[in-house]
Amino acid sequence: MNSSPVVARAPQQRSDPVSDLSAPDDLRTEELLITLIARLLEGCRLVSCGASSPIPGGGCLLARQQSGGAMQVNVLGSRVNNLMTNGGVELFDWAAQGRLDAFFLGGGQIDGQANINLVGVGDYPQAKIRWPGSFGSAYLYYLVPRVILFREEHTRRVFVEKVDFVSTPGTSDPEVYRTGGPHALVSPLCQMGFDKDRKKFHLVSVHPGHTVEEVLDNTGFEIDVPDQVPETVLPDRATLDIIRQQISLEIAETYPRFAAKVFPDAMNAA
Amino acid sequence: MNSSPVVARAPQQRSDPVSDLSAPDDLRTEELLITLIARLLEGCRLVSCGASSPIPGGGCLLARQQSGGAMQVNVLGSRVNNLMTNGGVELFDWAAQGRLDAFFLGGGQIDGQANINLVGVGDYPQAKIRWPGSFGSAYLYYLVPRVILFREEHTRRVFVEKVDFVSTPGTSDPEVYRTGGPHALVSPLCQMGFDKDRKKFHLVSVHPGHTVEEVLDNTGFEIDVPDQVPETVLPDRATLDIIRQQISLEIAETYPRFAAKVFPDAMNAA
Amino acid sequence: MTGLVHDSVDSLAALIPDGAKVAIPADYTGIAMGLTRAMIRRGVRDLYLVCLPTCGLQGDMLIGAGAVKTIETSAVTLGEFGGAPRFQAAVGDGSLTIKDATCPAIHAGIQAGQKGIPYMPLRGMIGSDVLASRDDWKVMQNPFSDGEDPIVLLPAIKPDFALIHAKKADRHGNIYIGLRREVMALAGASRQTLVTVEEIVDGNLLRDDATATGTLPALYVGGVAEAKQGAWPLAFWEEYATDEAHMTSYVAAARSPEGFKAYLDEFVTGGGARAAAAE
Amino acid sequence: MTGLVHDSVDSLAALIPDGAKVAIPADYTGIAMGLTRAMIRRGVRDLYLVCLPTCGLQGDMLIGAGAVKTIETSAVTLGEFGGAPRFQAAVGDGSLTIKDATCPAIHAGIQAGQKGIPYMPLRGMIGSDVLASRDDWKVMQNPFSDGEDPIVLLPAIKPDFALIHAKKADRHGNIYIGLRREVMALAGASRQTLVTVEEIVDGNLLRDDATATGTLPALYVGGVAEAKQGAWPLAFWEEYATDEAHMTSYVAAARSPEGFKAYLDEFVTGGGARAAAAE
Repeated sequence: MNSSPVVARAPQQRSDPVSDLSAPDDLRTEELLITLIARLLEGCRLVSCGASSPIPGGGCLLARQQSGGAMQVNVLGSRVNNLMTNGGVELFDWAAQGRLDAFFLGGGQIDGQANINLVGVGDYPQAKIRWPGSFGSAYLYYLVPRVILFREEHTRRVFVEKVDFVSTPGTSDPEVYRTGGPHALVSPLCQMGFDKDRKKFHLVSVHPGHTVEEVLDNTGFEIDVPDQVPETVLPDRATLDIIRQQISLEIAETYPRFAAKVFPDAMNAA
Repeated sequence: MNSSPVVARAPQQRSDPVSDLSAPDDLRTEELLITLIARLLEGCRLVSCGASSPIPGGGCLLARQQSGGAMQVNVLGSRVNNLMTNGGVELFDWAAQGRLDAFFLGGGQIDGQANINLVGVGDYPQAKIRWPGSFGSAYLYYLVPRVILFREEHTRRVFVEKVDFVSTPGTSDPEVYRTGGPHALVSPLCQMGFDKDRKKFHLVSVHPGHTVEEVLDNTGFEIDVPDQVPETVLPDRATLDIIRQQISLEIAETYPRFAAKVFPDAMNAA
Repeated sequence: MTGLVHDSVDSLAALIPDGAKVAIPADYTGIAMGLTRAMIRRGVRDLYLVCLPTCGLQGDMLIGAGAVKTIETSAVTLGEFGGAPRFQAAVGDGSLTIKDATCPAIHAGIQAGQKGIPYMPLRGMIGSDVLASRDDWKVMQNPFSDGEDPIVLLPAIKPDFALIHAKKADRHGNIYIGLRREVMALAGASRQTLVTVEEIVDGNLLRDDATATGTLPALYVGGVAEAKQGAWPLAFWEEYATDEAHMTSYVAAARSPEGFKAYLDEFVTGGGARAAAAE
Repeated sequence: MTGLVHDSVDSLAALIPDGAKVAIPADYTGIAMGLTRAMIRRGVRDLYLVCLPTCGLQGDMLIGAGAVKTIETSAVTLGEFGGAPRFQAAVGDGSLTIKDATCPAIHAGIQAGQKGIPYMPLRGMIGSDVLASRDDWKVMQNPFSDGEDPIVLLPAIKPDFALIHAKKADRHGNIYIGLRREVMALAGASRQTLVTVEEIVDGNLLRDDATATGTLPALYVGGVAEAKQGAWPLAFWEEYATDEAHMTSYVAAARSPEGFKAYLDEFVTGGGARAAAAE
């Protein structure tokens, strides 16, 4: 199923995506983020999202739809899109086997060296603010080639100069076995890439309606900014239709509240 | 089910078991060996026999019957008496967990220090005679408290002074982690025990119809022989009835050829 | 096995002594909440709680009730209901010892327990503060590598008890765990597994291939009790959903020690109608 | 996954290059004998054969056909039909390199492969000639022990291919393995798993809980082909029994190289009616 039954894909429309949108507020941020994530997953054979990840989940499902059957997607918490039959450890075994091509990590704090903190603010262990914990980050970040950093909040509170606790480091010394790491950072403002040799993020594109200055103002660490920063390419009409008419229903199985909020029309129709 | 529905158990008959047998040839060697093995398993919570082990399997099933529900039995190759739902490794995991109380090992050669050879005769690896291989012996012998050595052939070819290849050693140096080892040796001639400090077998009893001299003549290693060697206590009538009427059918599921040979009456009746 | 079936969750809870090392699974596996309430009723103390690999309401309630001395976990969270309030408070005031981990490290420790090996090597973790905070983990050179190749070694985790909720058990003590295969490792590593089930059924789950494939054999089980809706207020497999209203009220109550105590009075220890109805 | 279903076992066999490291399970797991005959027809050479943890007819035939350079196994046996004649002959004349092991050591090596860790420690083996004969295994002090405590370290086994026969597959490439859980480890450790099945079915085995619990997901699978009676002449699960007459005739034939060659001509390579009928 490489095309939607409703509207055929029309790649040539990509060059002028905005013209496909009937109105500026037609595109929701969640839909844009799902689109960006799907693009970052292109060429993957097996991807998984973690718990509490509706937007990454949507991105995975869209990427699968666009892969023409070449990509397999595991949505943690889904029954329909579950590929795990060997218990909770299987996801981690995939990673070490080299089978898991992409995963997603968030973080209470992410710093300029792509270090991630999921544990808390203040002195460890008696943190001032204590978050749930590191989950699988201190492992998957090392072993999954494309780890996509994703937060729905782009502020200096999240993107800090230096994390208070390194749940998992962005880079490692050469003697450390590491086949994976940060591949991109996606936020409601922009998309960044990461240069592991320079240990530094760089701006890839800024979403329409936002500016480089806004990104820099809200980022607590230094990033490389090219002379020309492209505007993020929006999803074309066909992609948006697929998201709304198909991915919306698929993600609703695991995230009904999210789907009801973001895709009220699709949910009401279903 | 601590008693047979056909004949109630009568422990007091044990003191004079032979009188319960209608004729000397009424008791088959296989039945005696099953009885001996079951006695050696008394008090175990979980036991298993290995592949190609009809007599140990019968002994396990009899021991379970006599345990009144306290013993669980895994018969490798059986569907009805299978307790493994985690693949072939589970038996070995039980052993290391300390859950497996007894197991059985044979051997092309067994020597006076209870070393076992399942690999071959002559120089390794180009053996003159090559047997299948060591199976799980080089592990289970270390971890299962009651390993019962069992062979249906009692000759100097089997019971040698020194094995040609140590598939698994009878004893280990004190620094080696070892919670298990040889508990008894059962053959068609006799039952032996093993003293791990002296690294030596001793005669426990000789089966009726056989002599200490016969045992020594057919054993290639030196054994300790007490002044008085008891005659092996035969199964009482009730036990024999259970073996013939119940255990025979249970073991036939996995070993139909064995059952047909040893329990033709029960098989014909079933 | 005979004698594994208990009449009540309180009878199961009585098996767990103070100071026990108790392993609990993540919410998706099936959480024995009824048994957890019974443990709080009995007043169990000083538990070493191992979460495979995370926990939620179960851990928060045990911590709030003062039952936990040490917790080893990769996360404590109430998911979409937010952070775990009693956990956060206990970490903040230093009354709880926390051993932060990462999910696959706890899986590996439990698998080492299951395999009866003293430790298991695992990739990742090097350079993280998770590793830096764990003086019970070691980093050693991989002896099979020619070059420099450090790897983390995780000691086996061997709990006294694993606590799970499952769909059904037979009277022999065999437990249907279905797709929740992590229970096999948890049970293998633990001295015994205490289980609550939605239903106790006739027959033998091991005899039928269709059920045997998803069955934890009784040989791992220390006791089982029927507890209908035994994961309430949490979701259980595809069987029932989270009681969202209850969870919301829990989160509100558990923000303060007083609110949490009132919650326990009402739903766990009070002996009132609602506490009784909970089991 | 699309495109995993092949038309024939010969098409599957074509995926296996000379020199591949190929893992095969013990007879109780389900042996892809049809695929094995196709491999012999194609003339595969220099295989490194890993048996989890033992093998029988499959290994003996591959060895007899000259397809195996090295075998790593805990045993090769035809069970109640006796020793494996071509294996014994190849060991005796030195044409086969044998790496003798013990069952749980091969399981541990495969599990290390499955977990993507470089090695796994395991108890036992110390003082045995099995260990003494393996220069690829190491003995190291347990770093978590205060006293002297040597333990064997087994390197991960990572086969290129695992070959199994199973009951059914769906068209997505999901495989029903039921109680044969060792397949999960074997498939996880191997780059890809090639599967023959009694039947290819409609639908998706992962969608229904009753089948999902015993299903190897397609993500491990490199190819699947229908092969009815695909384990013949071996028994397969509870589905069918060993062809005892055939096994007896095999053992008689395989005692000599000439007899074995005549057997291959008749049942595998000859292209005659009986060879064709075998697939």
